[in-house]
Amino acid sequence: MIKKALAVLLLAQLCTILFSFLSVYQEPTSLNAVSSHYIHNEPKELGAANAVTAVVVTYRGLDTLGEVTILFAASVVVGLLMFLHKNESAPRRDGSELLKTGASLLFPLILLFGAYVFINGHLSPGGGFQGGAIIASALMLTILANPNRHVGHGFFWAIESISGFVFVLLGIAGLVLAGGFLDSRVLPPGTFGHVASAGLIPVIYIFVGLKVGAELSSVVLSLHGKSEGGVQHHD
Amino acid sequence: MEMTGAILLLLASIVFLVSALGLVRMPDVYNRIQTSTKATTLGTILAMAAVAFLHPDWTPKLALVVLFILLTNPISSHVVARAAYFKRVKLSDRTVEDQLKDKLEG
Amino acid sequence: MTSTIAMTTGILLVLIGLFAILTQKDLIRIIVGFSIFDIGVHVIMISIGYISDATAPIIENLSQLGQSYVDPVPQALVLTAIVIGLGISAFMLTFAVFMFKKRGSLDINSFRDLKW
Amino acid sequence: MEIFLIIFAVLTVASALIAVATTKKAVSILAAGVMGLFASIVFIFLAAPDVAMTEAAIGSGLTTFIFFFALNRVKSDRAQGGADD
Repeated sequence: MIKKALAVLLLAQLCTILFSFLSVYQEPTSLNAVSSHYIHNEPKELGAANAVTAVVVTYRGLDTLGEVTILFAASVVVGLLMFLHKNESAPRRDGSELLKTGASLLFPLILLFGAYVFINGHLSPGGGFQGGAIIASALMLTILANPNRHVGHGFFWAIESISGFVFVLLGIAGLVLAGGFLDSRVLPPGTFGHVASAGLIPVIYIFVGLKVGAELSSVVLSLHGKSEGGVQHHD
Repeated sequence: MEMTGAILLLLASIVFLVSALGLVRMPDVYNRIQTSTKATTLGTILAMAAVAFLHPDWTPKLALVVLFILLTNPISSHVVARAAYFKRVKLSDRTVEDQLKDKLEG
Repeated sequence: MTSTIAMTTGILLVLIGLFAILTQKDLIRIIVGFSIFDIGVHVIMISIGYISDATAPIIENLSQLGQSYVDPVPQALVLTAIVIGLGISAFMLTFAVFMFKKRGSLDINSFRDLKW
Repeated sequence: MEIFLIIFAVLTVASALIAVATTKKAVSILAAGVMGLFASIVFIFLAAPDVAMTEAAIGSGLTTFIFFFALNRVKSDRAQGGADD
């Protein structure tokens, strides 16, 4: 009880501090120098319609590299810990016929939608992270429809390694052929607003999407438990 | 053109209202799933048609959205009802027939 | 005004999440509190980049460049932060399951290794 | 326009409160997922469609499922342990 009272006291103090910051906060009326540079020079320099994509892929490309590395480490540790403790739960109730048919019908459509989201990342909202999450949710639909089926990790690890390797290679290509690491001006910018434009940005984002999709899929598979190391069920 | 879109949007919101009313009025989970799924499917299709009238160049994407909803909405409601049945959520007192029970027992 | 409302929402979410982290006993509920805290921080960061009457940073054609846009940098940062948040949540949940298999309980009062 | 933002902000905070206050773990996880959806609508009001998409796909979709998978593992083990005793 005294713990709870202390927590409330602490939070009240934090609340006062935060709201006193809020009371003096004034909304800016114009962009600061960096953002203004990004917004106004990016369409001519790189040719991507979506400025957020340009920032994520090129201007702050190292951030993205670090981010996928963290995600990779998290998925490796999740897979390792789940492998150490083999799950021996009873076989779960199978999905109904309608769900199985619907899932196998929807699986390619959701994959196609995920690919659409990350190929169009430089033109409209969306990109590699969203597309990867959509691909992982397609996988989740199939494992929810067939909870007792064995799905191997190897395929996802292969896709993950290959796309991560290609991502770094593209970054080094930018270093050699253009201005710096992950610079997208290796290819010509093309017509503004077309799918094949913005230099290397769509190519890099496709590989980021594949990498994120494979990592999230392997996290989902490890936590679900019916993967390698678990009990093998014959259908 | 805009008038048609506005009327369709109004119809869609009426359908959504009826669906929400059914959610409150129906006696048990299964009937609630009925009202919510059927009415929201129709309501979403009407709303998409309204948007297609307001922005004619979005029509192909909206058609894809309608197709996707027609595929997913029945499946998801079926799965929710099945999960509720196997979790032994009670049927309403006025239910006259339980075919799944007959099938599982017989 | 819009950014003030959003920032208030974010601060309230941060406080609720911290309250859950500090007072809950169950590991899974502590992780739920963490994810609430996470979303609160994201809302605050996005609302710092908001400018009144500005549009989303998506340029439809090159003649529109004089228009005012919201700040794209916080949006890019939050984009990566959300994905990292998922990775960290999965990591913590794995540890929670691991602890449960070792000790047979999710209650933090039953973990006494560091107490003396 | 601001009234809609206020409505969604209140809904976000309310579902966060439900997630903290409820006694059932499943309700808590679901309320956190619903809070992610409402927060993604708040992001749309803040002119951030990219972040809204990510939040809706990852923050409320995948996170909820991962929590349920973990909860399921804990629960199935608890049921087994009870049978062994």
